[in-house]
Amino acid sequence: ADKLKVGFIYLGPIGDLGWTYQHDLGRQALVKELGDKIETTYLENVPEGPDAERSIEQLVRAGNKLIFTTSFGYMDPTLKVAKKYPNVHFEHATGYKRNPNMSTYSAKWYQGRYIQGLIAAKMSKSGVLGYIGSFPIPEVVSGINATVLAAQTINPNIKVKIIWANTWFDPGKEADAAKALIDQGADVIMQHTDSPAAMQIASERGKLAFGQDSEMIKFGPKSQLTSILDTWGPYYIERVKAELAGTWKSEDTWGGLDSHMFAMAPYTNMPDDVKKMAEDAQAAITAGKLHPFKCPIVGQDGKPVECKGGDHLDDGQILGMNFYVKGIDDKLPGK
Amino acid sequence: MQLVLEKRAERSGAIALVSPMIAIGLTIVTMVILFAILGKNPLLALHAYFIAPLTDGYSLQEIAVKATPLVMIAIGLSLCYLANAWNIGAEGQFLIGAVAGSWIAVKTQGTDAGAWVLPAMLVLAAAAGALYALIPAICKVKFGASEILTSLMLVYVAELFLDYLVRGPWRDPHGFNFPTTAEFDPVATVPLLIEGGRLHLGSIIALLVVAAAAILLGRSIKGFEIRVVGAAPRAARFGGFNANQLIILTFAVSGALAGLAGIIEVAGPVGHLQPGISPGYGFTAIIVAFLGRLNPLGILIAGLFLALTFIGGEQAQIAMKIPLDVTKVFQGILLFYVLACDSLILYRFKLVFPNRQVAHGAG
Amino acid sequence: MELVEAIVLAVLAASTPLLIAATGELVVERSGVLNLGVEGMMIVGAACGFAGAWLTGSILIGALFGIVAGTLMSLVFALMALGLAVNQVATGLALTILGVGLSGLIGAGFVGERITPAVHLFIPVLTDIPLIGRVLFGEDGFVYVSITLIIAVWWFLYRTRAGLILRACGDNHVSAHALGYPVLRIRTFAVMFGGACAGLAGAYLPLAYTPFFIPGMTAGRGWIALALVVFSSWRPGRLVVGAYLFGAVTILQLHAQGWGVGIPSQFMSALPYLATVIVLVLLSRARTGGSTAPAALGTVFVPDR
Amino acid sequence: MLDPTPDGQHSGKSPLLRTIGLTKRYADFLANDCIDIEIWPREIHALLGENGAGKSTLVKAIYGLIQPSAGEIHWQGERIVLSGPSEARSRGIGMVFQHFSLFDNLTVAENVALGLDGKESFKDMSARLEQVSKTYGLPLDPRREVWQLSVGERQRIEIVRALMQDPKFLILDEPTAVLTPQEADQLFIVLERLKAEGRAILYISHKLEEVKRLCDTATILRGGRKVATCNPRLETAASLARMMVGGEVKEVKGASGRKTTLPRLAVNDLSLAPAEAHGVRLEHISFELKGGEILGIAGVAGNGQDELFAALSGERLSKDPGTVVIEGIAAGHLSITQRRKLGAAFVPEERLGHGTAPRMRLSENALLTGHAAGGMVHRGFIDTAATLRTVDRATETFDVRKAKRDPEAASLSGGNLQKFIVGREILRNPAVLVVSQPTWGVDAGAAAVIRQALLDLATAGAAVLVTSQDLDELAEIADRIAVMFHGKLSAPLSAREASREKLGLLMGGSSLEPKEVAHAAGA
Ligand SMILES: Nc1ncnc2c1ncn2[C@@H]1O[C@H](COP(=O)(O)OP(=O)(O)OP(=O)(O)O)[C@@H](O)[C@H]1O
Ligand SMILES: Nc1ncnc2c1ncn2[C@@H]1O[C@H](COP(=O)(O)OP(=O)(O)OP(=O)(O)O)[C@@H](O)[C@H]1O
Ligand SMILES: [Mg+2]
Ligand SMILES: [Mg+2]
Repeated sequence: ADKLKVGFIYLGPIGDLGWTYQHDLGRQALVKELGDKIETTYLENVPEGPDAERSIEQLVRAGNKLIFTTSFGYMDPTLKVAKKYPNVHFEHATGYKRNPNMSTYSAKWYQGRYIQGLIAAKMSKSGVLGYIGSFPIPEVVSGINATVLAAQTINPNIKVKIIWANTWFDPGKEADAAKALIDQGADVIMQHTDSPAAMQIASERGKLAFGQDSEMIKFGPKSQLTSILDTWGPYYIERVKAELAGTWKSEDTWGGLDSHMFAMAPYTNMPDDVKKMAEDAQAAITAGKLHPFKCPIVGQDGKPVECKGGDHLDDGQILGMNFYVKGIDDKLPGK
Repeated sequence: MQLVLEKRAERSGAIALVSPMIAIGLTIVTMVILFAILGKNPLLALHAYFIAPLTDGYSLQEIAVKATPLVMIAIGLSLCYLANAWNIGAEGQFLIGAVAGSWIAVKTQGTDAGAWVLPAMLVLAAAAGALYALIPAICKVKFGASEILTSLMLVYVAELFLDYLVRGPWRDPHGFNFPTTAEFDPVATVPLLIEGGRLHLGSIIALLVVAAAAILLGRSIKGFEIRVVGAAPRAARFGGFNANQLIILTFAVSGALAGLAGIIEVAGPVGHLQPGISPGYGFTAIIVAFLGRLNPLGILIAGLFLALTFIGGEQAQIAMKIPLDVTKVFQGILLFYVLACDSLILYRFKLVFPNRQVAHGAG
Repeated sequence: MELVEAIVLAVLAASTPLLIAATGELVVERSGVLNLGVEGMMIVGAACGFAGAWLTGSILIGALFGIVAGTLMSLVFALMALGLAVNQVATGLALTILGVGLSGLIGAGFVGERITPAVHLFIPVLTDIPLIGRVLFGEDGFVYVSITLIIAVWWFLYRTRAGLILRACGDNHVSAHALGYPVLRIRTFAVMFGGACAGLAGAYLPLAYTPFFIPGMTAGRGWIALALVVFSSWRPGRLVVGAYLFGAVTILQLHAQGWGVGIPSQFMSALPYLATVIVLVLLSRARTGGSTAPAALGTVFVPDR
Repeated sequence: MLDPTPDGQHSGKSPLLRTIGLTKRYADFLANDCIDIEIWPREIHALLGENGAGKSTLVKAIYGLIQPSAGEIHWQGERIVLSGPSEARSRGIGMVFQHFSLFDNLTVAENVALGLDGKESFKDMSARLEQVSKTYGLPLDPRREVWQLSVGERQRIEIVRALMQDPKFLILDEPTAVLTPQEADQLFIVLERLKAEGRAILYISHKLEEVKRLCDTATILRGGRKVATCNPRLETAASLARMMVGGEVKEVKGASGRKTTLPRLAVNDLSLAPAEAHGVRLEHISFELKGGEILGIAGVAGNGQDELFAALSGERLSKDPGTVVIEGIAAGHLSITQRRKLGAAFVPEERLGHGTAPRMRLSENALLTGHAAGGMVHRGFIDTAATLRTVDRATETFDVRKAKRDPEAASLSGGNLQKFIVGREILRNPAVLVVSQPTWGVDAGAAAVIRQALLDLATAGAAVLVTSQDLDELAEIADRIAVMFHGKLSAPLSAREASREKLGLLMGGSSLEPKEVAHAAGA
């Protein structure tokens, strides 16, 4: 029989060392596992604007039956094409709109951020963390909040300085931001931008840092504490298997540590007790015993946040998070 | 041996016609070599680039969709360039037009506003694009600040402004705080021409713009004014034409067209306002303008041709895994060849051997 | 006080690629040529510079690769704009488009690799002087090169005969030709020097700033370099001021965010660009009574033979 | 060292420079066709010919600036192939260009340094510059930038620069075209002295009287060929002119008894700051011009003639409308188009790039000025047929020769293009015509046509203002002549009393005796 054709739409170049790179690693894992049954195709550097719809449709017309669109901005184009081609299945990353033939998938990175917050508070001597944000979208904001909530459990007076780079990707600017944070007293750098520039600067300055998306230890062998690794491979394999078996259904997958949607890079450059604390926290979160957004949570305005999910915030609140928790003395952009 | 140029007494009409063909021919030869270096079958690659997209209605439609904003912006730019006003910031004007038009869409969202919405959006977008283009124009006319650089700097500013709006005040309240406005209402959407396709009214508007520009430049005194000011500024002043006014005017028109293209793109193929609504249309349109030799009909052809390379580039990527960067190299090389061949219209190329006084002409 | 030193260090580093690229373009424009392809030459310089350093393990060789790549790109420009008398604005734009594509192709094989970045100078006692030690004696080689380069260019333009001839070509190519100076050859050398500088400036990014290569990593710095040349009104001294001023605005807006100034970050990010526009306007306005731009800038010259 | 042979005796020795069959071909046009010329030491050799005869081309080839297509150059008896001007200079050939080869934004010293080969230090060169300029009575301030200098001073830089090379052979291409008669006399003294020092000079000029006075030999070119070599002292100006033109030069006939009517153009106390750093300030200019009258404005180039033209045409506006009055209407604030609508027409000095757009067709160039008057534009649209009709009429009336019906302006020869431009304006029947250098660079035949047209226009009742550097031309057609100097305009003299000497003094900036001025004003 013909091989199943699986298509991917990438936002950046596959060599961006970050987001797209990890998705492509996922695709490669898929090829390795099911290479004899499937054939993959990708389009890189597809802007999120008007071209996206065409690119997706091109993949459909090239015979792809399952198509992964790997950035938030592809949500509406994917939906449009999905409605037009009901017999093709679509998987859209990080969005919230679905269709009978369109699933969504994302990861609960805030869980990893929580662990990072614990480590950071333990490791910081100055009590000041530096945080490089890309854009103030909920994913990034929830990451900052998870970090701060965790850090406060170790050091209630922890400070976090936030610089918005307003780009996912400009190594020079990310490096400048990391320098500015370090110069302002931060000794642990966290980033939610994609290049290893910040890690590199931390390493140069003898400070500690966390990677993002991928393993960045190469850029900071003495600096990387851990990194949140996007590991899309298992999910891609699972979904393609379902497609091959004819059991593919539209689903909303928001996987955490338990479902291996992401992983933590090895805990390095820290004393054993900190490492143990991190591993324990990871185990607790994986087992569902620890929720990073456990109530009560007090917002920046001093008022408690409504607890819609029982003893923790519910998924909707996290997915749409647009407030800072108490203890961050900065203003959330757009508020 | 040395290459020297010799001015022709008069521009060569024959060469003006064949030079784009020569340029395309040379580009294809170069690309064949590049494909061979990359280890791809050149014939298949050329087929994917140039032939495959022309063989089905879907691709033809997509070519038109892609060419629409390019042609519309390039027409405006060509007016500027003909008048020797260097607007490099069409990308910014595109974005500001999109923002301004979207303002109406956002404000009327969910209300029972009627059919006036879309026309109002188009008008406002054009006006905003024009106003934004006027900033560098006025800086140039009043203070002599280089319009090339100011217009370019304003692109970055426009990008960040758009970003601020969709991440802040205009964010879709039901969109989980993602940086986009809500999907525009039907009254705020550019109608499609073919049910189920993507071809939209914008393409018709682009054609009208081309026709208007052709008439303006070919038949009207204003068009003549634009051409004289660019070709011989001092003669233009002698003719009673004011170069400064024309800088203002051409910048405003090109800004308006870019702004219009912006809102059409947002209210058409995209359907809502978000960052990244332009994959560099404003910059690609500069290539289109020069490829089309600053001539409206030429720009229409160049826009369609460049759109073809985008669609073809994608198909080559799918079918043969040819990296997207190849398409960019290809566009750069094409532009080089077109510019070089156009030099033949004004000059004869000669090879000269120093000390021996032997020479032979070419072209 | 340490913060001041740190900020100065960051500003120097951020300004260096701008200064190097702008120095090259200053010489190009002084000879009467407008090459808008700086961004394209820079990004190819970045890709080739990284490739060179990665393949050989030597930053120096990497820098040489960057220089050669930038020079080769500039030769394409020279062939078009000088040899074939093509409009310089269009040629420069085409060069940028080509450069972006080429750098992607060249760099594709090196993405994800890292190198050891250029080392910083260390002179035991001097570098340890508080406040100024690291600023003066603790930079990487590129910083010293950039400063040497601009001083050398100043000396060349105003103190040597060759510099005088180059300025003469930018002032009036017809006269220079009539006196027997090979205008096009001189301009070609100037363009090549500009290309070499742009290549070096591009190479600075992956060799010293962030020691890895990523497509598009120049992120518009070539355009800023062009703006700086206008800003400087073609004077080397003012170019230094302009480059460091721009670097300072870039860095200080990040610090302002870290201090929590509370202005939307997009506006902060837009600041350097707005500042450039405003400064361009103010400078152009202050320049009454004739322009200081080289009189022949950007005009086509086809000599009679 | 220099040849010690006494004056005029060169028998038995080889010439200093000799060309054999020198030919220069541009595309399919022969600018120089097999020219043989001999230059001997201690000789001032004139090179004569109409515009476009090939004089500049020949000397550029001798100076190594262009490569001849065929033929040989012999220098001191030896065949040479020059690689470029610097080789020519090193062999002892110096040149002063027809169009200055100076750099406006560099200093005098730097300009001079650029013309030398840089073997001495800048300091030594500067010292020598002061010494040379003193020796020859050509004062210069080495530190000033060229744009600040007058035309005469610029000419001096060119000459001093050439002299500093200590040339054996000096080429001067129309050096007196921009000098006052007095400045020219000063130059002749220098040239005589150079000759006495044993150097040879090749001297290009259109001023035949001065050639007769100065030169030992004359070579005459016509249409790229050498037609004669003669001793100019034994010829008359008319016989030299005949050789240049190849026939009699037509006399221009002014109709006698033209009627003077009301003033059609008046300028009242016009002052205008320079538009650019290098420009001239116009100061208190006043004159009145009646219908049927031709007013000539003489003066050395660069004394404000361009600025006056811009102010009259409306390319530059003045704040006070009353400064320029056209047909009784204050027009100082009106644009050039509005002034054209009042009946004014203008012909600028520069044909290509100012009077016409070089790369546009004649019909488009007809539209360039014709759009103001009506008939060519209807509701914003161009009537192409009407523009072509103008081209045809100008072609017929003024005998414009061209290869096809509607070619690009740049493809016409200078004289023919000038005829077209003048024709384009005269066909509109202007009430006022302002012409700048109407026959500059135009051959004698075409010049006669153009001058006749101006006279005819005045006869028909128009007011004509002619700016020219050619005093003979003004004497031929003008009723009154005023002189422009440093942005000021002298009181007009009637053509009868405007002797060369008087005009020369005015052109050099000296004012006439008060009683003479009063006398002139009373005329
Ligand atoms: N006093 C000055 N005034 C103006 N310009 C000067 C002055 N001194 C030096 N210069 C500039 O410096 C240039 C070179 O001067 P310098 O005396 O070094 O010449 P040089 O020794 O002949 O040069 P080279 O070393 O190249 O042979 C001059 O051409 C000029 O542009
Ligand atoms: N580069 C060129 N290409 C084509 N034709 C040229 C070129 N240079 C000169 N000519 C033509 O050669 C002819 C001779 O020109 P040249 O400048 O030698 O004349 P001239 O005798 O010096 O005239 P003038 O008295 O006006 O200075 C002219 O018809 C001119 O148009
Ligand atoms: Mg001449
Ligand atoms: Mg002449």
